[in-house]
Amino acid sequence: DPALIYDLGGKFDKSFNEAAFNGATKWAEETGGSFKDIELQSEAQREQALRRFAEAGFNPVVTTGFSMSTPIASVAADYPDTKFVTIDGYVDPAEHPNVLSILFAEHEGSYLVGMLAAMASKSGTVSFVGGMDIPLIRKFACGYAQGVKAVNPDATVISNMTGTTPAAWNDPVKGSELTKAQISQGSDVVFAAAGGTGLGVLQTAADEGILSIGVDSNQNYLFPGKVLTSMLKRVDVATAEAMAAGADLETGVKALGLAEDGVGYALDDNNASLISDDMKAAVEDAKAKIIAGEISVHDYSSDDSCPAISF
Amino acid sequence: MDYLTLLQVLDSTVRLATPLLLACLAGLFSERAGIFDIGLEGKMLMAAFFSAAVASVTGSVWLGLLAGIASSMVLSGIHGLASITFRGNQLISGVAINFLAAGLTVLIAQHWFSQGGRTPSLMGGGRFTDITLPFADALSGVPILGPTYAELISGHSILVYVAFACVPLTWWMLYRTRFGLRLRAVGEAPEAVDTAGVSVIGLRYAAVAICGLLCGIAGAYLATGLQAGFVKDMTAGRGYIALAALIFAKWRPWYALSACLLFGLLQAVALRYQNIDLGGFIIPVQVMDALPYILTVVILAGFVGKAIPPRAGGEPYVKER
Amino acid sequence: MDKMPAWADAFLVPLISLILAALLSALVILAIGESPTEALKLMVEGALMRSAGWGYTLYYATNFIFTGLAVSVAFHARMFNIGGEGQATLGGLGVALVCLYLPWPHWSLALIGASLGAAAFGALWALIPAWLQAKRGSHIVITTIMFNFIAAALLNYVLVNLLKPAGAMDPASATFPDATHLPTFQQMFSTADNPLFRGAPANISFFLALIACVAVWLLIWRTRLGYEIRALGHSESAARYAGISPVRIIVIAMLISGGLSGLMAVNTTMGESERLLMNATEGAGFIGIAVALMGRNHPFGVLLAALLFGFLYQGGAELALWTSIPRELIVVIQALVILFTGALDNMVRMPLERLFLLLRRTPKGPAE
Amino acid sequence: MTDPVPAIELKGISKAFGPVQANKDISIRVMPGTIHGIIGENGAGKSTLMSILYGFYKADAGEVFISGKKTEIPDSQAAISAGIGMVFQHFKLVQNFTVLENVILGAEDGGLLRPSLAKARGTLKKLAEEYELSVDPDALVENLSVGHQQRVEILKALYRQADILILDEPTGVLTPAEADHLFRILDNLRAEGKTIILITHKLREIMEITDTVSVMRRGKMTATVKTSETSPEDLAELMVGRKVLLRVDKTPAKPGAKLLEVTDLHLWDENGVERLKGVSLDLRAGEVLGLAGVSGNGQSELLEVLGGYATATGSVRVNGKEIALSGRDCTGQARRAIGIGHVPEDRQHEGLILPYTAWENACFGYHRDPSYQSGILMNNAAIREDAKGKMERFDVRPPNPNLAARNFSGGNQQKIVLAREIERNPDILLIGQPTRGVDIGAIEFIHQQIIRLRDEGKAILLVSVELDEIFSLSDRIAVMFDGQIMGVRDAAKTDQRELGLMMAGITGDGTTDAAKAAQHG
Ligand SMILES: Nc1ncnc2c1ncn2[C@@H]1O[C@H](COP(=O)(O)OP(=O)(O)OP(=O)(O)O)[C@@H](O)[C@H]1O
Ligand SMILES: Nc1ncnc2c1ncn2[C@@H]1O[C@H](COP(=O)(O)OP(=O)(O)OP(=O)(O)O)[C@@H](O)[C@H]1O
Ligand SMILES: [Mg+2]
Ligand SMILES: [Mg+2]
Repeated sequence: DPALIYDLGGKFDKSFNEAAFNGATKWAEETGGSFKDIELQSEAQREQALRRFAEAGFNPVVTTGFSMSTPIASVAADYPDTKFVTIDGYVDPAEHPNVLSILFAEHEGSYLVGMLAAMASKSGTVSFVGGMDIPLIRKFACGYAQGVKAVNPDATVISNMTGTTPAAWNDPVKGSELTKAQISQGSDVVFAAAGGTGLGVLQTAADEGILSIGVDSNQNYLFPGKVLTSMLKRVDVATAEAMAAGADLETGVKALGLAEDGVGYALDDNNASLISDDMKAAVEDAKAKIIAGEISVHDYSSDDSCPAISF
Repeated sequence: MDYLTLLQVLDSTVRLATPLLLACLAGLFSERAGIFDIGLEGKMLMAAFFSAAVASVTGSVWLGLLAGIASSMVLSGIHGLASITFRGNQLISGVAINFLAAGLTVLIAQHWFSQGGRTPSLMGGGRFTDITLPFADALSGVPILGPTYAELISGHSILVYVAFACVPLTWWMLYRTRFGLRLRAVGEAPEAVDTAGVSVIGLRYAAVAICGLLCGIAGAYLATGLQAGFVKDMTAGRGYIALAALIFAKWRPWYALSACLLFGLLQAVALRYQNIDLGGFIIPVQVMDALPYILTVVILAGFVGKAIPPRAGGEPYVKER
Repeated sequence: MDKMPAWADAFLVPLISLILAALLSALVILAIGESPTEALKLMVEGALMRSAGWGYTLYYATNFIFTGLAVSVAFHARMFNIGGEGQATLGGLGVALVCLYLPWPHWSLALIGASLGAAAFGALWALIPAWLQAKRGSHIVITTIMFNFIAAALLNYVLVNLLKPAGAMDPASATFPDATHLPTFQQMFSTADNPLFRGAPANISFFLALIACVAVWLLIWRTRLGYEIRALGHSESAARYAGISPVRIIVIAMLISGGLSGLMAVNTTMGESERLLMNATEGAGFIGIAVALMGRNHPFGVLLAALLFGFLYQGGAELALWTSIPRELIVVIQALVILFTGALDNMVRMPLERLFLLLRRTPKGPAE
Repeated sequence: MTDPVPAIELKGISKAFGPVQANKDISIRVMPGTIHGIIGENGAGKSTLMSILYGFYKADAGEVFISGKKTEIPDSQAAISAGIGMVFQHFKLVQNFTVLENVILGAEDGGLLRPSLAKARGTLKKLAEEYELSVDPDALVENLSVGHQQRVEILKALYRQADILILDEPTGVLTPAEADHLFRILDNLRAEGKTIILITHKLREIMEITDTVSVMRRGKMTATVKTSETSPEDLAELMVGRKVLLRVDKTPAKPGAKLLEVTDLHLWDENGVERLKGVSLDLRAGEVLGLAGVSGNGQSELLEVLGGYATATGSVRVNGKEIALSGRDCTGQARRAIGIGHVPEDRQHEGLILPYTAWENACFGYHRDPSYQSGILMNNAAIREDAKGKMERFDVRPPNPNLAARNFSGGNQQKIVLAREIERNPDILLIGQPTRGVDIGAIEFIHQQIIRLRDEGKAILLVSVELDEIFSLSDRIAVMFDGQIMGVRDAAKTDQRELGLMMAGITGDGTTDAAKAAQHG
């Protein structure tokens, strides 16, 4: 059986970890299989959980969050028969042949929702609330800003990070205050890439009557008609696929972008009224161009810089 | 910074100061009666959870508030039992209560809602909505005063007004009523109260109960006013900041108001601005985060006037050894 | 005469308190629809029935020994050091700086260097509250709490702005050089055909902790300094009469206490993660309070209590691993243990005292 | 007269604090309109008995009758309603409240303070006039002198319309003049028909003012007698259970060289109040210099300065050599090193560490002595051995060095301290209140030890609030008042009256100006 280890944010963060859970659940329902999962409690537990699952014969062991890459690197060699998956993390495949690193092209998905934000905005000011200030989140912000500027070069993009520690993933109060601040600066669409903190952002946006954009999972349902869209990061798909592959999982490094349907934007009944056909057409067009390589979206983490926004 | 931004910052100062103020006044009642309470954090957290949980199940924020208060008062009761009846160490009891709340809230939340220690998001009647005071819209056109009234004074949830009203109320109770006289006396010299024929235990339990009540409101405000639901550890150290504010305020109600507003302002500024650039000199956000604590240490060091706690504070009242 | 024999106070009271806490914990487990016996079985199996389980139990215990000793040394001078968390955090910084910026030929030298660094940084972080307490009478409980928060902010700043390698996501330092890696129990005790402690983080610093126990015991009960620390703790006025300087003793006791807390980082930062993490202490500073309380501030008691809490931690991790009981159950159990052994101990002691009085009276007739 | 109903009658009161039986089957009757004295050694259970009557403690057994009616007194509230007021040995006042607030506390007239305060102000004024009990109602209690604080306590009782007033050792903290004033008040109250119970250690006071007196020993009531039909000697015997010498036999002193010269000592406390205002005195080998005075007039501070744990300005010479009065070298350790022993006034808070064992206490202060060390560790075996010898020689009971100090009675605790200090053979011995809290039997022993030391040629500075003790031990007597030495007298050539006046700040020539007197002296 496969096993799944959630990062400290917890299984039900309504976004990243929950996506992995949903993917695993879907896999289990479809195949009738079962999986083991655990929410981490402490740093020392990271390795412990990996080892316990490997020893108990779970295969593959799927983990979420970049923080798991270091523990996996130190554990993997001890369990050569077990396949480890690190979603969002990177482990050198040359050194550890039994590890699959799954990375997402978050900047591409963010670019699309950035376009939607710019098109939905009336004020010409949109904003971004990030969780912990790390390159990964800047990658979201950078892609988003590029998308906004692509639609409206004069648009203002306000960006705020919640904090510099993992606590920033779970501080809805701060998310809410940041959103209020952004609203006062004119923003009328806010994109939250902040784990649990994002719930405070979406909530406040709904309360204050502006649009918001969810992240990772489809969060449109949280405030129907008030969430413009969600930047999908198909952690669920990646998880389900890894689980389906079972012990035969192909290892190495996998980058999932628009082309692989690894990222995208959410469109459902909840936001149908918010996204006009024109908007949809524009976004689909851009998507095709990105896949085709006609538009290149700058990846912040490639050189720690962003042309569209400064941090 | 233009005036509107300033108003916004002050506006969020008010919101962020509210839970601090309620918790600070809660601590004030308790410590004035001689019961130290570092469990403000835990009580708030417990109340935050139960208010959100009950509000989400019943759809009534008022029932939620009651549940929050009740749960906080249960913890107060435990603290009272430990520190009044069984003359235990008040600090340890407080530490235990903080742990208990941190664990139980998530445990119960998970058991009830299976959402990883969260409550479902609160909708409609499950939350305290902002109240628009009379004429707020009409007056908003008036320069300076209008926006101040409409943005800063109007448009908060009822609990914010309750918290601010608690300040004069606390002052009046403490200094103008029999109960206040006895309460202050029991924190200074419980044996004087005892020999004057007043029950030390009764007074202290009353103080601890009021503390629970106010912490309950504070927690409910966090989960159903400031936020729409409970997430784990959502008090995020506010109980300790309230404690810091209490020392800052030298255990006096009006000073407590200013201290909490100050700390609220610090939080509001830290929230809004990451690193603050003072003409080339950058104050990192971590300094803003730590500032309330640093200020408290400075106060405690007596560099800004000495904070003398109630004399009998922290000591159980023991007649027979 | 005392109301109760010393052994009863030292063993019976904590034991009964512990049983009460356990019973209540069982009720909590029942209330969330799980079986307490099953849970206990899982915990025992996961923590004590495998060598790797022991490896974790002892790893956690090592932390708790250090913080427990720290609390108890301060407590002998009647100070309540709640700042273990912050002191250990700073201790971690000390370890990291020593390991990252000094070239070490061998782990044994690195261990000495890192221990000194950890103890020095931890002690330094205790110095200001100590000095404020001694000189200005600022309540050490409040100042150490404040210093916990300040330490977190400071480490946050240092990690994010100074130590974090470029491009890294985690607020963590770079991994320490190989020469500073401490031998783990696995390396020390495994043989080719009998692998023991596989993957467990327990490492040589456990023995450092044992040495610390003995050293603290000697310090408190066999040296002049310990004599003076205890004297001050029992009576400041008497200490002053005897020519013992309260300022000096308060500062020294807190330095030792802070140093012990700091030493915990050798285990977590150098022994386990081999890099400096944001939240490496994970509440061990607070657990130290419970450990010291349960251990009655005696190093031997601290050792036993630390083992118990190590078991709880590891057992709890196993629970979370194999059942749907959330990890917070352990937090609740901790809370109950602290509550019953620390704050509600009189609830047990008072009836016991009465019992002992009765026992004493009945055979001998009325006391004279 | 037919049998009148007693104002108070206690029947079979028993009370245990853990293993300590503080009161054992005590019965007592007090007639209305009388002053009833209670005497007894320290720890005899006097305070406990009165606290039971006042509802502060709950008796384990026994009954209380007030004016013939059986009354349950579960708490002080009940006692107050039964018309009982009590002035405790240790005042029960809220220091940072005003007098007025203290008086109304617990006796307010309603939920709001304002009317109560106004009413109390009026009542207080009336009471003050009636009983010569004036205090500023708006003063903070912490700023009042002890005498005035006591008045507040009495006013508290009267404000609650107490008919029965219990005073627990009220004169311990008063000057003779203040004590006289208090007794006048008590006389007035008795004349009004109030019933008063007075606890005191001073047989003189008993003889002077009470109508009847009860003696307590070890928790039991040993006798109740009419004051007019007894004598101090009889009472002392009843207290201890055997005949006691109230005076010590001693030969005249043979003073030698000046060992200690104190000149112009000044000391300010942490609140900036000057507690020593230019104290000068000297002390010779082979003499006992008694330092008399009401407590709180600087004697304690003087001892602390000489003992090395308070800093001061001025000059102190020991054997002609100047010693440090502040800084690094001003410590108890340094003083001990130059041969100054010190039996502190408060053995429980200074002289001993109560939870420490007797052997640990027997080296307290000398614990850095090389003979107690082995390497970097302390040589506990040697210390224990040493302690055992000391305890035997000083007849400490039980002579078990492993027992915690708190488990010894007060007298034996004092013996441990004395043994420790005397056996060190100091040149100068500072002794504060050597027999406070010690039974009369042990007092004899302690006094003999002090005289023996004097006869060996040591210099002894004795501080005591008991004039009797000062008289029986001292060769010369210095009196302190308000931080100054009022004068030094030859013990043989002065009397209680003269010293009493000096203790109140009045010198022989009639001046009340202390500063002026200091210049003379
Ligand atoms: N609080 C207490 N706890 C335990 N035992 C006590 C306590 N107080 C007194 N005792 C015991 O009672 C016995 C008599 O002590 P007691 O206090 O009556 O002596 P004392 O001579 O009156 O001294 P003091 O006046 O200083 O109290 C002692 O042997 C002591 O063991
Ligand atoms: N609160 C208490 N807890 C425990 N023991 C007590 C308490 N109060 C008094 N005792 C003990 O009870 C005994 C009687 O004490 P009590 O204070 O009544 O004596 P006393 O006659 O008033 O002595 P003193 O002359 O010193 O005032 C003593 O052994 C004392 O140690
Ligand atoms: Mg006594
Ligand atoms: Mg008494």
